[in-house]
Amino acid sequence: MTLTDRQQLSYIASQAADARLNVELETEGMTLNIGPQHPATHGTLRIIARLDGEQVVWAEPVAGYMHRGYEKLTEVRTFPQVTSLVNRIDWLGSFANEVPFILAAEKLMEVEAPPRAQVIRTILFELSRIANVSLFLGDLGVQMGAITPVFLAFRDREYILNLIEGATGGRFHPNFDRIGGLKDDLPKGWIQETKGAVKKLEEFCDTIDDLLFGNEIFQSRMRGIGVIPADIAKDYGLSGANARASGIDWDLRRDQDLPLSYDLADWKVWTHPDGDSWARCWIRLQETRESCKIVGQLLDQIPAGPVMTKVPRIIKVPEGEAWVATENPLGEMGYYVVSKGDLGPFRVKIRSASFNNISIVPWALKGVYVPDIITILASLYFILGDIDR
Amino acid sequence: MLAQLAAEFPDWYPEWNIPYWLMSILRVVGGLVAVLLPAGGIVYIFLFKMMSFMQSRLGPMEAGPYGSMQLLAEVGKWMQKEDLAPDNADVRIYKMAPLIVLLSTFLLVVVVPFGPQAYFTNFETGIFYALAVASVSVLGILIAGWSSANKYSLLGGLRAGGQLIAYELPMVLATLGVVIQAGSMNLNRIIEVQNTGEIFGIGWIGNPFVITQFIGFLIFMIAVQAELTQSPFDMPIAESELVSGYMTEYSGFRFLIFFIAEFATAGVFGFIASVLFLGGWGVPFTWFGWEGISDVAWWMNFVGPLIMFTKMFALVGVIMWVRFSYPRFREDQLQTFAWKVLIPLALANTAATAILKVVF
Amino acid sequence: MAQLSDDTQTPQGDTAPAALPGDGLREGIVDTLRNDIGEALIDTLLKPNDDLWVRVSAESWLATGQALKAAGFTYFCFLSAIDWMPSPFGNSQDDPDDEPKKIDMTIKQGYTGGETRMQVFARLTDIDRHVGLTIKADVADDNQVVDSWSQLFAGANWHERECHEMFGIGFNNHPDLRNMYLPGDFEGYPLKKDFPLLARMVKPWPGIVDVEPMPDFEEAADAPAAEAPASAIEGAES
Amino acid sequence: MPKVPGLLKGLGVTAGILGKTLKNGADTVQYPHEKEAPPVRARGVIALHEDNCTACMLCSRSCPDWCIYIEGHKQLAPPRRAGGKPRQVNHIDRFDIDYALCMYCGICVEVCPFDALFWSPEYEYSEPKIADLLHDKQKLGEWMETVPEAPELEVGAGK
Repeated sequence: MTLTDRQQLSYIASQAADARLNVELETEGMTLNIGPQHPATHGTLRIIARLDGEQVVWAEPVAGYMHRGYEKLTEVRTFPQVTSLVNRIDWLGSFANEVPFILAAEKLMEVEAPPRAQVIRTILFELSRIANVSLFLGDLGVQMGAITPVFLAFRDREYILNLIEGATGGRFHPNFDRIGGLKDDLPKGWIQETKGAVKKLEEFCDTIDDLLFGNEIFQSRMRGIGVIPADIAKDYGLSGANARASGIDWDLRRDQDLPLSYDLADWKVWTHPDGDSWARCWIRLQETRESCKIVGQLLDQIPAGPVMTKVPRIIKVPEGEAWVATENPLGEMGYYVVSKGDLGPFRVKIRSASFNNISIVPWALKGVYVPDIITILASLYFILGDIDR
Repeated sequence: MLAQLAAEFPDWYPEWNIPYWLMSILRVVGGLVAVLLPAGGIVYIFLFKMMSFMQSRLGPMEAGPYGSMQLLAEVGKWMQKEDLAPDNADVRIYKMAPLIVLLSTFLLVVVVPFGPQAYFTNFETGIFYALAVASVSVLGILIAGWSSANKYSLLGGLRAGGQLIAYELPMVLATLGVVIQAGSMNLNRIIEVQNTGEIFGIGWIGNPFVITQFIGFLIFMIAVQAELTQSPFDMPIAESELVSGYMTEYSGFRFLIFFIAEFATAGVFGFIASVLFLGGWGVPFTWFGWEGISDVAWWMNFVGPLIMFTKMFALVGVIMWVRFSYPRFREDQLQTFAWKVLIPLALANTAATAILKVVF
Repeated sequence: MAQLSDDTQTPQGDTAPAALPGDGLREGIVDTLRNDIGEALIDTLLKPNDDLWVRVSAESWLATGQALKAAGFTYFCFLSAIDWMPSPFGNSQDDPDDEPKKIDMTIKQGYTGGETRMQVFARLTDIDRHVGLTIKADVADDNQVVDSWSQLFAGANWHERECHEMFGIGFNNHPDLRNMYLPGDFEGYPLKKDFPLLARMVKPWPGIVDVEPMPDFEEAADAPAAEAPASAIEGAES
Repeated sequence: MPKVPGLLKGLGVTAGILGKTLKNGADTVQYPHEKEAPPVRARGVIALHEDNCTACMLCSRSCPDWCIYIEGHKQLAPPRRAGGKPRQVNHIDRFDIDYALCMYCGICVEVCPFDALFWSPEYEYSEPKIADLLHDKQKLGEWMETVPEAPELEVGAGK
C-alpha cells in the first residue's frame, strides 16, 4: 500500500510530535476531561486527554455512559419485540438498524421478503441513511463553529423524517420491518412526495458543499488532519465512510448478497485516497448524494405485490446461528443471532459500527491539537447509542 | 460664569449655552446610549433576527411585537440568577473581570465623535487613545480565564490573550494608513478630511478612505472580527472545544456583562471603523456647501449620530454575516494568518500609503 | 460537483457488484487454515451459499488469528463470547406464586459444537475476496482465559475489554483489561446467563393476571338463557 | 470561469437564505400558535375502543416494556338476538397504559385481534407529573375520537 504524500507527511508529523514531547523542556502536562457533558461530544462520550500546551500527548475515550445492555435485553424478548429495541441503537438511522436483525432472523427461518417489500426496505434504508448523514453534515459545521449548516440540516432532515413517519408511523423509531416483509404497504402519494423530498436533499447537499465544504477555512481545518492509513483502519475494523475514506473499497451494499435491491439502481461507491478528516466528511457528502440517487431510481421500480410473505402468527425461529451485516449510515452494523428455537433469540451479538470506529480514537488523537480533537471526532462520526448499545 | 467656561473651552463647547450639569448628564446618558443601544440593536437585529433568517427560521417571536422585547426578557432572566463563583476561583478578581471588559468598551466610546460638537471628548490623538484602551479588554479576559480555576477557561483565556494581541498589531497598522492619509490622529479631523477630500478631482462623495485605503479597511475589519472573537476567530470561546472559553464559569449578571460587552464592543468598533473609513457622522460637505468642520450646521449634531448608527449597523452586519457563515480557524492557523499574512500586508499598505502621500 | 477540487475526484468503485464468494473459496480457506494450525482446527461448518464457521482450540486462538490475518483476513469485525448455559431465570414472565417451571439446564452448543459452557467467537473479513468467517473457541470452565488478539488486530482491544467485563473471560497479554461500561468495582458478569436481569425481577409481569372468572360461572353457563336472572348480570358488574 | 472562492460562496448561501426567508417566510412553524398535522399513520397515542376489547391480555403480554395493565372479569351479556342465550363476555375493569414506559413500538396495536386498539396521531398530552402519564381506560377511550381512517395504499399494493 502506498501512502500519499500528505498522509505520509502528517503521519511523520504526528510521530515527530510524539518524540518532541519527550525531548523538549520539562513542562507540566495538563489532563483535560472532555465530556461526558461537553458540547462537542453530542451525547455522553468522555475523552480524557493529557495535554502538553494544546497538544495531546495521549487521549482515551471513555464510553459507557449510555450503556443500555441491549445484548442482555434481547435475551428476554421475543423476535418482534427485539425489532423495537434495536432501532434505538443508532437513533438517527433507526430503520437501518432493524434491517440486518430482521434479515438474520429471516435467514434462520429461511423465508424471504417479497420483492415489493425488499425494494421498499431498501428505500427506507437509504432514507434513514440520508436522515442520519444529513444531520452529520450539519453537525460538522457546528463542531467547527459554523452555526448555519446545522439548522439547514435539521430543516431538510425533517422532510425525510416526515416521509419515514408517513410510511411507518414512527418518526425516529419506525419498527416497520417484520420477519417476512414489512408491517404495512406505503400510503398513497408517498412515492410522489419522496421524489420531491429527495430533490430537496440533493439541493441540501449542494448547499452544504457551497457553505461548508467549499470554504477554505473548513478545508484548512480538515485536510491532512487525523490521517488513518488503510491497514490501520482494517486493524481497528473501521467501516463505512471511515474505511472508504482511507481508500478501502468495501461497501456491504455492493459486496455481499442480501435480499435488498441495491442492484436495481445505478450507483457508485466512493473512495478517497487520503484518509484524513476531509476525506471522511467528503465521502459522506458523496454518499448522501448517491443515496438520493438510489432512492430516486428505486421509487420507479417498486414492483406490485404483497409486502409480507406467509409467516406464522407466533414466530418461533428455528435453531441456528446467523450473521448478517449491512452498510448502515455509520458503517458495518451486524447482528450475530443465535436462536434455540424459542420465541426469542438466545444470544444476539450486536456489532455496531461506532464501537469500532471510535476505538481508533486513542491512536488517531496522538499528537494532535485540541481543536483537532473536535474535527477528528466529528469526522469519525459516532452516535453514542451505537457505541454503548 | 457660563460665558467664562465657554470662553475657556471654545473648542468643544457648543455654540449655545448648556449648563455644565446638564452637559454632564447628557454625557452620561449619551455614553450609556452609545454603548447599550448598539449592543441591544446588534443583538436583536443581527443575533436574533438576521441569524435566524439566514437559517430559515424566525427567531424569538413571543416577547413583545416580533420578539423585540426578547433581550429585556433575557436580561431579566440573567439578573435573577445567582451570582456564582467556583470554589477554587480567585473570587475578587473573578468578579472584577467582566467589569474590566465592559469598562474598556466605555473607555472606547469616549473618543468617538457623533457630530461636529456631539462628542464626549476630542483628543488630538483620539485614534491613539482608542487603540490603546481597546486592549484593556484583553486584561479582563485573561484574568477571567485565569481566575476561574477551570481548564477550559484557562485555555480560552490564553487563546484570547494570544489572539487579541496578535490582531492588535494589524489593526494598528491598518489605522496607520488612515492617519497618514488624513495627516491627523484626531477623529473629527479624519472625518473632516474624508468629507472634504476628493478622489482625482471627483469630490461629490468626498474621499471616504474605504476607497483609497481599501486594503487597510479589509485588514481593519478582519482584525476587528478577531478582536471581537467572532467566528471565524472565535477560538477563545469555541463552544465545541472549550465549552465557552473564558466565560465558562460565569453566570447571572456577570455573564450578561460579558455578553453586553461583546456586542457593545462590536458597536464601538463599528463606530470607529465608520469614522476611519466611511466618513463617520458626516456626509460629503460639498452637498451643503460647507468648507470645513466649522461650517457644519448645528443640526448635524442630531443627524450625525443617526448617520453613524446606520454606518455602524452596516459594518457590524457584515461582521455578523461572516460570523454566521464561517467555521472557525484553528488556533495556530489564526496566529499564522495574523503574523504571516495580515501584518506584512498591513506594513506594505502603510509603506505604500506613505510613499503615495509624498508623491501626490 | 464541479465545485470539487481535482484531488477529491477519485472514484474507484465500480458500479457492478463484485464477484461474490463461492463455497469453493470457503473450502479453500478451511484447507489453508488446516495447513497452518493443523490439529488445532477442531470443527468446521460450511453452510452452502451462506457462511463459514470454524472452531479451534483455545490454545491456538492467537495462532488462528495470525494464520487468518496472513491468509488475507485483515479486517477485524468483532470479538465476543457466548454463554451456552440456558438462563435459569427464563424470561421472567412467570407468576411468582406458581410452581417454578422446570428449565432444562443442559448445555447445548450451536454450530461447530463445543465442550464448554463459554465460547469466545470472533469474525474476520477478507475485504479483497469479499468473504468472512466466524471463529469459535471453547473456553475451559475452570480457566477462562485465551490469548489476546489486541497485538494482532488493534481493534480487538476494546472488544476484549467488553468481553472481559461482560463474560469474565480473561485475555493473556491484553494491555488494559479495565471495565468499559460498568463501574470498576462492579461484581458479576452481566451477559452471563446466570446474571439476573434485575429490571425484570423487581416488578411482576403485567401479563400474569388473567381475567377473573365469573363467580357463579358454572351455574350461569348451564342455566337456560331465558331464565338468566337480571340480577346475576348486575351482580357480576359490581 | 474563474473559481469563486468558497468564502464568498458561503456568504452568498447565507444571504440567499436570508432573502428567501424574508420573501417566503421561514420554514419553521410557530408551534403553539400553528400546528403541523402529523401523518395519518403517526404513532402519537394509543386509543382504546372499549367495546371491542375482550381482555384477552395479548397486548399486555406482548408489550416489550410491560406498560399495559389490564384487569377484567367475566360476566354475562344480554343475548345478541331475542331468545338467545346470554353470552359470557370478558369485561375490562382496568386498562392502563403507562406512557412514561411506553416506547411507541406499536406491537400492542398490531397483535390486537379484535380491533380494540388504534393509533391516533395526537401528541399533546405531556404532563408535569410523570404519574399523570398513566392513561386509564376512560382517557384511552377519549382518544378514539382522534383516530383517523387508515390511509389508502400506494399503487401496486397487493394482498
